[in-house]
Amino acid sequence: MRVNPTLATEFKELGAAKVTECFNCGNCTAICPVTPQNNGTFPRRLIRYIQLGLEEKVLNAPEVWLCLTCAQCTVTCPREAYPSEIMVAIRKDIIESGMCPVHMRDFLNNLQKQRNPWGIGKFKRDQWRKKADSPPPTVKENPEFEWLWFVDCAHSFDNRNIEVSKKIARLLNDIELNYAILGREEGCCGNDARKAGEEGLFLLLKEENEQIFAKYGVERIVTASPHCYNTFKNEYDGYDVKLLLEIIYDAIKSGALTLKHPVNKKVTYHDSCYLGRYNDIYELPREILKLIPGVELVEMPRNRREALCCGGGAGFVVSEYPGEIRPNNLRAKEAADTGAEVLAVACPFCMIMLEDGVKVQKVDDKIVVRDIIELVYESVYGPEEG
Amino acid sequence: MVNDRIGVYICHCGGNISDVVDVYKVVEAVKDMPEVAVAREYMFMCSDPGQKLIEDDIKNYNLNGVVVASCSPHLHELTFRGAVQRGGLNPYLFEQINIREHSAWVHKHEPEAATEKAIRLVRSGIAKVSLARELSTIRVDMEPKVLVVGAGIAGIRAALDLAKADVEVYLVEKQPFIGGRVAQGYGAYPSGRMGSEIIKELIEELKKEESKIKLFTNAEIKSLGGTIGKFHVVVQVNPRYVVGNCSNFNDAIEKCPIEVPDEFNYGLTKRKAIYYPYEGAYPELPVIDMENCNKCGECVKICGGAINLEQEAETVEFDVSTIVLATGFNPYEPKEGEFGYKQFEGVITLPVFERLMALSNGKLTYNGKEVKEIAFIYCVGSREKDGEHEYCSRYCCTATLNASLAALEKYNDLRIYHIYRDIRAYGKYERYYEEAGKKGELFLRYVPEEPPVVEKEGDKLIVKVKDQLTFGEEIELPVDMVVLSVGMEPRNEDVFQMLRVPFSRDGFLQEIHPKIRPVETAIGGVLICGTCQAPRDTVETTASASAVAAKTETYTLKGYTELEPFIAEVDAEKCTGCGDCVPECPTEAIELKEVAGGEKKAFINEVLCIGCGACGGICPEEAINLRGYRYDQLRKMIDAMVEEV
Amino acid sequence: MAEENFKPKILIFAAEMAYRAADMAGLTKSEYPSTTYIVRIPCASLLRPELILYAFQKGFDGVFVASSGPDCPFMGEKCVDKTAKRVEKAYELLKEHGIEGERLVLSGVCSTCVETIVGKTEELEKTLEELGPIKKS
Amino acid sequence: MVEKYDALVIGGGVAGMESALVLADAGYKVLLVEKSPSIGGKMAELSKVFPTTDCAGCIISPKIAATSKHPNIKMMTYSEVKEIYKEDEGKFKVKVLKRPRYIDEDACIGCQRCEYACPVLVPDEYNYGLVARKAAYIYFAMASPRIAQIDLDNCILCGRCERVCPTEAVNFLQQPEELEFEVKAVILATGFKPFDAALKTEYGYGKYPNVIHALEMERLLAPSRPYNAVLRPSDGKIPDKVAWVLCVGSRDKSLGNPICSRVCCMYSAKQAILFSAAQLLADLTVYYMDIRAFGKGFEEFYNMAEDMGIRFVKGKVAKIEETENNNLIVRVENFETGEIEEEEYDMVVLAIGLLANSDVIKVFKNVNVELDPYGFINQFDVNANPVLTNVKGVFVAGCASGPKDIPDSIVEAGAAAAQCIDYLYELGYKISKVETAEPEGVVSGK
Repeated sequence: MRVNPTLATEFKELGAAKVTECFNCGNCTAICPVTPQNNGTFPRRLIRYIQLGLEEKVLNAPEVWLCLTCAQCTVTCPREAYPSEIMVAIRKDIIESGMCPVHMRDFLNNLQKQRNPWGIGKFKRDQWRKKADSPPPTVKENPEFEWLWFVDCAHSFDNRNIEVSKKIARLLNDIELNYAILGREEGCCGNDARKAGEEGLFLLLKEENEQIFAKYGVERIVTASPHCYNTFKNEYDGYDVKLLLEIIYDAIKSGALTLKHPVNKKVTYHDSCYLGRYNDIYELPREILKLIPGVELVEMPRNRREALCCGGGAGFVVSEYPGEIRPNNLRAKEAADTGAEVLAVACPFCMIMLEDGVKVQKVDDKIVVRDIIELVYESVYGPEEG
Repeated sequence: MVNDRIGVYICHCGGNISDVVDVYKVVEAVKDMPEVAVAREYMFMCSDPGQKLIEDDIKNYNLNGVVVASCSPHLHELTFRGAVQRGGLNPYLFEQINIREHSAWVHKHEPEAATEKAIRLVRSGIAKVSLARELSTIRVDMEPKVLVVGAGIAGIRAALDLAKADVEVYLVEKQPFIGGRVAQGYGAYPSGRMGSEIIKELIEELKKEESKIKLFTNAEIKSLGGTIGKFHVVVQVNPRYVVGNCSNFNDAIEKCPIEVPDEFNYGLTKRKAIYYPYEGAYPELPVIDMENCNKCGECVKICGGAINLEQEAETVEFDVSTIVLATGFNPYEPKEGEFGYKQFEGVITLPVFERLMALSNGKLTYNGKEVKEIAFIYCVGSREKDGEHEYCSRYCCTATLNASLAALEKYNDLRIYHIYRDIRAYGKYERYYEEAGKKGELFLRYVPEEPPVVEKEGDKLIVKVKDQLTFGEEIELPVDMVVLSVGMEPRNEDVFQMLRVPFSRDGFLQEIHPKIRPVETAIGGVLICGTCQAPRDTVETTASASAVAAKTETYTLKGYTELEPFIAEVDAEKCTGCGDCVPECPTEAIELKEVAGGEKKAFINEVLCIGCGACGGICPEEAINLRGYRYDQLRKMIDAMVEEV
Repeated sequence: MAEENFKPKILIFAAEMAYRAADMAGLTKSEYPSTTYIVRIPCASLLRPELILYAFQKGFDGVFVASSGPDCPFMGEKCVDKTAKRVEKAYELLKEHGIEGERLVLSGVCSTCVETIVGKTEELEKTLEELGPIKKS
Repeated sequence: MVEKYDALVIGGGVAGMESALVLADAGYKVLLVEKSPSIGGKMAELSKVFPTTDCAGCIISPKIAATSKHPNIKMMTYSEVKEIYKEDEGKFKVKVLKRPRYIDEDACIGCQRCEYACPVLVPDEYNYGLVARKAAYIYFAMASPRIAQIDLDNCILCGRCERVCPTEAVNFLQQPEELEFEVKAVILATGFKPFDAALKTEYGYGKYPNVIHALEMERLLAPSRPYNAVLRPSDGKIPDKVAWVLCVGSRDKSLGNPICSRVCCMYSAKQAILFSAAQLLADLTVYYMDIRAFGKGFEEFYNMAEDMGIRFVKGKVAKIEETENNNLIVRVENFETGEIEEEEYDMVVLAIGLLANSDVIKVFKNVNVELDPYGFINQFDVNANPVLTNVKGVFVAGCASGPKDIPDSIVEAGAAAAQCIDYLYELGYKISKVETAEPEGVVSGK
């Protein structure tokens, strides 16, 4: 096999900026939670093929679709070569060559057509608002808003997460945050389109969002989704981005929210990849949980930097995962094994994936999945309302 | 002669000893021994009053020996020797007996047994001192004069450091110019500065110390004799044929009709028979290479009196107190056919590549052809487990990375491959490895069982590697040039033989101990630094050169060195001249010499003897004794220990 | 064979590092048989086989040559070989004189090797207790 | 009257002692300041040293003795340099804080009676908490000065030490003392800081009892070790399957240290060899990225380790997991097989790296000693004169300027002494030969 070093240069342009910095230590392969046991050299194998310029082998490697973009490899890579980003770059290359795998098509089509992963009609994006007792103001209702609450797809379309959205709205109203939502005009942040390799779609979504933000003069964005948070913070330019939990934490600290009702539960917290490994936010969710009276916080053996991914990133929240391993089921079991009654999450995708996992593992009689916001809400307003 | 007025002092050590050992009983048990003049116990012998007690007793009782039974001699031997000396007695007529660590503390549950043991130990001390003789340290004068062999970066650094501390240095270099391999190299890591620049700066410093550094270039050491403190050196200074200054040397060089391959550039260029190797070479006078000169006289026409084609070699003799060997290394010369070396055009070694870079501006060209793709093959002539060079040459990994990065910086669009075994860019040099990755240089790993193969295909060289990083697949690299990252080989210089310095297993010179005495050899007064000792880079080389200077200065600044008096002595009456002791000595301090009557006897060189006593142990006649540990003393100690209490 | 109350007398020739180890045994408050006597020597290669025999002839029941082993400050690893030769020769001498070879042991002892110096001495004491006292010549 | 010295050496490890000894032997007066209670440094903790496997104690103890007894060296232990002002070439004003030991140093004879009498047990830092020490204690057996100290943080003030002390050396009222000196030159020999193994969470140090770090292994292997064997912490069993994981906190940008620590490959091979020598049938594996056996005799040593049956596996260990019986599963991509290897071990040793320990630069009040990008003291003229710092009269030796093994540190310590001597000569502080009269202001060696 002859080498072709220009391939690495091409991949650098595709976003694998540090592909030649990889010194082939093998850490990424061995730390990857989904590396197939019998073909055990993913993702380094693909990185190596890029370095050598063996494009055929890169484009025909099904493993690249296994990557959850959980970034365990990236945060532990001794050379900071960002292996998970390299996987994304390979996906881009594959999709650009028109070879999008079947299982990813629905996800990407849905995004393309309806601007959400599930393909629900985009006009339904603001329907949840009508069900809310304390609905959020729209940008039209409150044109002088300071913060845009970017509600995100899951909190707009997924029923379980809509329960959370309603609570967020009440909390934000009660702390008198000057905010508004875009309503029907909201789009998708594009984080997972990008991670799935659809860079073109991502750029389209980004442009749309930027236009709409410009239209309403958006400068500051608050979002409850780590995926949106990550994209706005790291892939968009010029916005002041906050995580909803930061606003909530400040409100608790300033006394705007009072956690007066105890939540007497043993709780374990599942780190979201896009909060933790991507943005180094490990302690904030835990700090909030510790402030809730009655909560006993226990840790799963794999926590923080080492936490196992729920399996919902890069489109897998709707796409069929092509690997044998089911991370959400494993994680649900890990959570149940701690003896916790509540599995607290801080991400709407984790919510969907882990609720599923809890059911599949048949531990739903022992443990329930709840958003941290819901626990805060219960502590603020009492159990009957929570 | 027996010392029969010995003072014996038993220390309580504030209870540490006396809580277990009955010190009064010990005093009782020894005070009436025929050799003992006075025996006492005291609370703290090491205290000022304790020492004073000894000093006073020496005077009052006219003592001719002292035994102190207390803690370990490693703690207070020097203390008590001082007291004995202050009392007016030879400090070696003293023995410290350890009844704390060796009795009270290890037998604390058996006070009676511990006391009995203490008595026996004290008696053995008395026995030893009764036969002790006066000793004194051996003083060797050390004139501040040092010979430094080799004027590469190590020799220059050592010479400079010594000269700055007022040591007179004789710096002898075989080549007509100084600076060695660093001047020849390209950029030096980690400073990134040109080797020739670094040398130039050192030469400027050297010029300032001219009064103290006598530099001989084109010079060989003809003979070396003597021992530490006084080595006699004979140097032959070969003619340079350029004897004075001339402003037109450059014209003379131009006019010279002879052209030969320039060894400084590994034959990549030609030079004249009269030449400088490079801009700024030192000494500033050119040299005439008489092997190639046809004495046409063209240069003489231009420079006249500055050139003397009939100049003769000169001999210089001088004495020095120590010798510094800084003779450097040779780059490994690959065998014909080793990775295509001398088989295919375009296969060269790393040092040649560095010269090529120094000579190629704009484009990297070799034999008129532009070089765009280069493969570096590592560990050539190093890490051969069952081969000639088992050792790792240490500098080559970083030197290769450094050269490849320098090449990338100097020339556009180079494509670089590294075919390595382990990248040993140790310590902070890791950044070169990282940088190479950043720049897109590609690394392939081979195992020695399946080395890369170099083949020719059209105008390209093809390197085939079973790449361990690619799951053992064979990868083919089409390149224009293959650079062999060659290791360092030890040199074998005549001076090594003259001095009989030992070599280590790898063929480099052997230090006494890498940690305790890292720059000294088993031959007293002969020090080593730089790459004659082991493969090293410039940083480690200059550090070792300075360390050599420091070691030398510990002698020369004071003007003398003192050696322990515990050395071997030969009883000529008993010695039969069998010579068994000669090879037994680890420092070659014993020589058989003929004495009157034609008989041979062993002679000990007091300066070289380190006092191990191995010669005494092997002597069939008990003709050799170690001072301070004579066999009669040891036997009497044994007698004393077995005697009933 | 063993006699009542027999406490074997052991002579330790302690070279530089072994002597330090014996010091360290004291500092760490280790215990070993009290009828052991230490003679300090710089290097075990100094020992003449005859001197070892002499110790037995004078009444020592056992001799422990505690060399510095490869840590010898005088000659490093070369010490091991040289000392071994002396002790081998001593074994021959002992045999000639009808003294059991087990009474003589050799071991390299580094400066912090408390275990070695204590352990070997205890082992030798045990051996000697079984062999009984030496016959004085 | 401020005491004057020719040179101040900061750090009493192997490099600092060597620099001090060379200067003192040459006839200069040296002030040696060491933070910890004894000189000896990290080397005094080690078992045997590569590649000669000679015992660390055998090398360090004579050096400790020579340093403490040298008439030209004033040693201040348990003391810290607080301030240095460079007033001129050859003139540095130095403030040293001498911390109280609560023991009169001149009176203490090192008999350890206080130590035996003391009823308080605390983890012994010298042995990395593998065993306990008392609140009144001598730092370690070879310590010099051999002076006890009382750890007031743990002391219960029962007064037993005071009652048993034969020299009445115990003094609970002792105060910290600040002393001033004037020196002509300064050598920085402050060594390194070991990487905190707990920061690499994937390896479970501090969480899994049988994951230990290399300095702990050194203590377990040392002839003066706390137990008589290498025992695994969870159950005290002798492990027979042990793995060494290299590059823990070295060559790892994700842990903040991109550079290589130079010694870990070799000390791991050495530990494996020592372990194997005691337990011939043990199953030992070393996981590495590159084996960096670069020094004199190192490659041969590595070959010997391989020949002894120690398995060297190329592959960066990604994580370690614990089984129910406290065994450990090491997960790595094995480059020989191209597969992921999950191997179970009784014990795992983390080869922790050497980090910069350069706080000393803060004591320079009116000059700036520069650091390199990795936080080590910058070598100002690295190729031609590697022991110079950017400040004239301030020199650096040993690990203070970068990770280094013992032979390289010792050589550099000699070099620093040489440059220091040249500096003193340049300023006219020459050593006069002993025969001649002693000129004023110059110390001669006697």
